[in-house]
Amino acid sequence: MLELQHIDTGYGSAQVLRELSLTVQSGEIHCLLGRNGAGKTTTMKAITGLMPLWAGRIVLDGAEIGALPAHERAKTGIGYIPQGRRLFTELTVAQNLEIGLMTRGASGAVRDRVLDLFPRLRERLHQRAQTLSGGEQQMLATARALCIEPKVLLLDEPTEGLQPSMIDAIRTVITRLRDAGTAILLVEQRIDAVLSVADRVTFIENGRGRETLAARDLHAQDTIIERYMGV
Amino acid sequence: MEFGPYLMLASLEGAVTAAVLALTAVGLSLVFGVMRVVNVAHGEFFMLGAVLAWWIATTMGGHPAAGFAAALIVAPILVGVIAAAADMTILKRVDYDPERTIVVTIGLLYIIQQLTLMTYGPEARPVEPPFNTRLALPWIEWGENGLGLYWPWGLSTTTYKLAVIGAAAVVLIGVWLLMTRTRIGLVMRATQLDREMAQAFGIPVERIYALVFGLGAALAALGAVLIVPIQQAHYLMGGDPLLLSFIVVIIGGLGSLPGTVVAAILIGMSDGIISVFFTPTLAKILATLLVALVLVFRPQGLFGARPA
Amino acid sequence: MTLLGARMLSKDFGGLHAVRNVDIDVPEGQIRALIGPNGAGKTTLIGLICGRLAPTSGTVRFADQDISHLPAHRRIRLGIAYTFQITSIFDRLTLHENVALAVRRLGGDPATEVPAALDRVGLLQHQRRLAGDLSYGHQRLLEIAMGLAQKPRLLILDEPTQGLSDSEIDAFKALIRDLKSETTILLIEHNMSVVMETADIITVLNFGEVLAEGTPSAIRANPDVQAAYLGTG
Amino acid sequence: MTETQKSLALHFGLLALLFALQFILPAYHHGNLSRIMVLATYAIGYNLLFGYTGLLSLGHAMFFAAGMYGMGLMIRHLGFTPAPALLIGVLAGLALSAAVGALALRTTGVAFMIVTLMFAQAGYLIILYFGEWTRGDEGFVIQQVQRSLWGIDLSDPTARYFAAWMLFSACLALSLWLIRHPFGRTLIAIRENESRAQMLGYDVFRHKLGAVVLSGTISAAAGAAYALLFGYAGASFATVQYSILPLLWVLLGGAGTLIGPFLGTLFTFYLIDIASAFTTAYMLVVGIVLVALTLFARQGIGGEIRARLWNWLP
Repeated sequence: MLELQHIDTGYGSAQVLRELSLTVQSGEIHCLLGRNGAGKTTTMKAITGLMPLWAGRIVLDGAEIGALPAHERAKTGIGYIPQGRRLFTELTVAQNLEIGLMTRGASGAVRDRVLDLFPRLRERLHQRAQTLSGGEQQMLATARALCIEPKVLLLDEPTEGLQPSMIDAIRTVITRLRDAGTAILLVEQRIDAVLSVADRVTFIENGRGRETLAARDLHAQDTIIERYMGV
Repeated sequence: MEFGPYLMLASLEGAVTAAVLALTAVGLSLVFGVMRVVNVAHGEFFMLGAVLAWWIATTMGGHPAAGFAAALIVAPILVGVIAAAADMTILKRVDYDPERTIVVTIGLLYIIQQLTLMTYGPEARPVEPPFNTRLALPWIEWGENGLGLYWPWGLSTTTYKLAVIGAAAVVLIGVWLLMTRTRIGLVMRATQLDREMAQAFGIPVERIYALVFGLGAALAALGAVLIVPIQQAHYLMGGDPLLLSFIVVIIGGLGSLPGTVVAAILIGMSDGIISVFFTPTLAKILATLLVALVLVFRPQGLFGARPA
Repeated sequence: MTLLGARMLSKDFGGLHAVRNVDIDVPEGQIRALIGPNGAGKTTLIGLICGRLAPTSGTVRFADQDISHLPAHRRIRLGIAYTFQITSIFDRLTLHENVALAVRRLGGDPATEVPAALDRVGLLQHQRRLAGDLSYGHQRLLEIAMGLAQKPRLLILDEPTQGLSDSEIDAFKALIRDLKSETTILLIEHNMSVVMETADIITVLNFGEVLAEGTPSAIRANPDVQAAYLGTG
Repeated sequence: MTETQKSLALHFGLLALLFALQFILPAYHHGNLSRIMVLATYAIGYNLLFGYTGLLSLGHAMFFAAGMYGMGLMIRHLGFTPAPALLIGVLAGLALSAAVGALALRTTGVAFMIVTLMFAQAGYLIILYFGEWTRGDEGFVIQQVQRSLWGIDLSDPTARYFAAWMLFSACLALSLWLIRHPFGRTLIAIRENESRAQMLGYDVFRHKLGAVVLSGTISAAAGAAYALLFGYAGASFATVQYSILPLLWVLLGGAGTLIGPFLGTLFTFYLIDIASAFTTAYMLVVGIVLVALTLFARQGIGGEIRARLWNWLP
C-alpha cells in the first residue's frame, strides 16, 4: 500500500503540489484525474523521487521512503511507466528489460514471466527499441517496469496515441496485475478509458487533491467531471 | 629523401600522434556523451598522466621497463581517482549545468596546471622507453633490375612507436567492448540515453557519472604515459591535446565513439602529414578554423547523423 | 473580411502527422475557439500560424499577405500576438518591465500604456513585483496583458485559463467579451464553459484534422465531437 | 532620491573618486589603477555580452588583440600617429566582431562557447604565423616618441592615468545609458527569455549581433588603449588566458551589474599581484577563485550587493 501524506513539491521556486494526500491500496487501480498542468505527472515524479520532496511523507508498506534518492526508491518496488514511454531508444528490447531486471536483481524467471505477458516482445528481443511500433513501445515500457516486480505501478497516460486493440491489451495486463495484488496509480486523459478499469478516482486541481470517489459513483456525476476536466 | 619515403615517414609519425590522440579524444567524447558536459580540464589530466609517469618511473629506478610498466598502470588509475573526486566534489555541485561546468573546469585547469608547476617545476623531463630498437624501413623503387627494395637513409621507426600504436588499438577495442558487451557499459549507455529513467530504474547516476569522468581522464592519462618516452613531460603540455581532442570530438560527431576514432586517425595523420609540407602553425590555423565552421554549419559533426 | 487564412496546412514530426491538411479562416472581429483532445494538434497548428514551426506543406495568409515564409518575429510585427501555453514570461523582471517590452516594440509610451494593460487584467497593484513571484494564475494573466499591450489585430491565447480560479475565470470571460470590439481572437481552451460562452465559432481538431466547425450550440450537439472527447457515442 | 538618481550618484561618484585618487595614491598603486581602469573597460565590454545578453564567449581575447594589433601595427610599420591608429584599432575590433558574430550566433550555448574559443585560437595562431610583423610571443614595444597624442606624452603617468580614466568613464557612461535605452532593455529581455522576446516581435538575431559588435568594439578599444598607454603589444594578450580573465572579472564583480566589471578587475588584479609575490604559480589563484565563485557565489560581488543591499543597482 502506498500513501502520500501532505506532500509539497515543485520546480525551482514554483510550487506545483500543495499538501497532496493520496492512498493507493494493494489490489486497486486508483486513477488521478485533472486538467493539463494540475500536477498529475508531478505526483508520479514525486513518488519516484525524480522531484525532490519539499514537505510531507511517502510511505510504502509502512516504511517511509520520501527521503530516499530516486535510484534507491526504485529498489523498494516502485515501477514507473512514464508518459511518452521514455524507453532507452538505442538499446535493444532485451537490453531495456535487462535494465529493469537489474534494479532489484530479478531472476531469469521474472523475465520469462514478463515476456509471457507480451509475446510480441519475445519475437523482437534483438530489435532496437526505437524501431518498435507505438503499441509495442508501450508494451516494452510496461514490461520494463514489471521486471522490477513492483509493489506499486505508476502509469502515466499509457493509452496515449494507441489504437483500440492496443489499449485493450494494455488494459488486460493492468487488470491482471491488480488482481494479483499490485497497487496501481493511473493517470489518464480519456475518461472512458478510466471509468471502465478504475476502482477509485482522485481529482486533482492546481496541485491539490480535491475529492476521492469510487469509480462506480462517478458515472452518475457528469458535473464533477465537467468541473475538473472541463469537458 | 625523396617524396615517397618522406610521405611514408610522415604517415608513421602521424599514426603515433593519431593513436595517442584517439585515446585522449575518446576520453573526452565519453564524458561528453554520457554526461553532456564539456571538460575543459581534460588536457590537464593528460599532462598529469605524463608527469606522474615520470615521477613513478624515477621513483622506481631499476630497469626502465619496470618503471614504465608501473607508470602505465598506476598513473591512469591515480588520475582517474583524482578526476572522480573532482566530479563528486565540484561538478556534482553545479548540477552538471553545461555552461557552469565549462567555467569550473577552466578553474580546475588552472589549479592542476599551477599545482604541477609548484611541485614538479617548469622543466621538461623525459621518461626512458622500455624498449626502443630502431627499425630501418624499405622503400620500393624501379631500379636497373626492375622492381626492387632499398633502404633510404632516415626512413625508420622504432619498436616503441609501433608498440604505442598497438597498445592504443588494444585499449580502444577494450573500451568498445566495455561499452557494448558489459553490464556496466549497458548502465552507462542507459544513463546517457535518459538520465531520469535510469534513476527510476535504480541506476545510481551520480556514481556512474563519477566513474565516467574518472574513466575519461584515465584514458587521457594513459595516452600521455604512452607518449612521454617520445615527448617529454612538461606542465604546459596539456594545451595541444585539449585543442586537438576538441577538434576530433567535434569532427567525429559529439559523443559518438566510432566517429571519434575515425576523426582521431584523420586528424592525427593529417596533422603529421600537413606539418611536413606546411608549417605546423598554418596547419593548426586551418584546422581550428575548419572546426569552428563545422560547428557553425554542421553541428552534428562530419560523421554524425543529422537529428530528425 | 478574412484576417487569417490557412490552406492545406500540414506538419509531420518524423512519421507522425501532427497536423494534416488543415484549412481555417478567421474573419476580422471574430472570437474563434480551437478545441480538441490532447495531442489533437492544436498547439502545433498555432505554432505553424505564428511561425514558431515550419510547416511540412501548406500556406498561411494574414491580412491579405502570404506570411508562410516569414520568421516568427516578422509575423508578430504584422499584428499577431501570442500567449504561451506554458507560461513564458520574464521571471526576473518586474511586471511593469514585462509589459513595457511589449509596448516599446510598437513605439508606445510605457508610462501610460503599461498601467492600462495591467489594469485590464487586474494586476495593476502588482506592477513593481517580479513576475516570477506571482502565482501561476497571475502569471497567466500577465501573459494576456503582454498580448493586449501589443494592440494586436489577432490575439492568440493558448489555454489562457489553465490554473485560474473560478472567479478569475469569470473575470477572464468578461475580458474576452470586452475585447471583441478591438481585436480578433483565436482561443485554444479546454474549459468548455469559457469556450461555449465566449466563442462565435468553434473549430474542433482531432488527430491533426478538422473534425467539425460551427457555432457553440452546433458543436455541443455534434455526435462526432462527443465521441472524440468522451470516446463514447 | 529615486532609483535613477541613486544609480547615477553611485556611478558618477565612483568616477569622481577615481579621478580624485590620482592625487593621493603612491606611484605604484597609481600605475596599477591606470592599468585596472583599462582592463575594467575590457570587462565592461565583456559584461555587455555575457552579463546583459546572456552569451558566454570564450574568445574575447581576439577582440582585445584586434584593437591592440590594429593600433600597434599601424604605428610600428606604417608610421601612423596615435589618433588614427587608435581609430583603426577600434574599427578592426568592430569588423572582426561583426564577422565572428554573424557566424558564431548561428550556434547557441556550449557550441557558441567553443566556436568563439576556436576563432580566438585561430586569431592567436595567426599572430604567431605573421611573426615577422607581429614579433609573435615576444611582442614589440611602442616607443615613447610614438605615444604622443595631440602633444600629450601618454607615457607620462599623470597623462596615462587621465587617459585611462577618460576611456573608462566613457565606456561606463555609455553602458549606463545603454541599459536604460530600449536596445539595452531588449538585450536583457533576450537574456531572460529568448523565445518570449522573439514572440514579442523582436529580431533576436540582430539584437544579439548588435551586442557582440558593441562588446567586441569596446574590448578592442581597451586593447588599443592598453598597447598605447603601456607601450607594448604581444601575442600573450591573444591567448585563451586573456579570454578567461574578463569572464573571471565579470563573474567575480557580478555579471549584469554595471559596477561589477570594475570591482572584479580591481579585486583580481590585486589578488594576482599579491599572489605573485609568493609564487610563480599565481594563476592558481585564478583557478581557485573561478571554482569557488561557480560553487558559492554565482552572482559575484555586485550581484550580492544588489540582492542584499541595493536592489536598484543596475
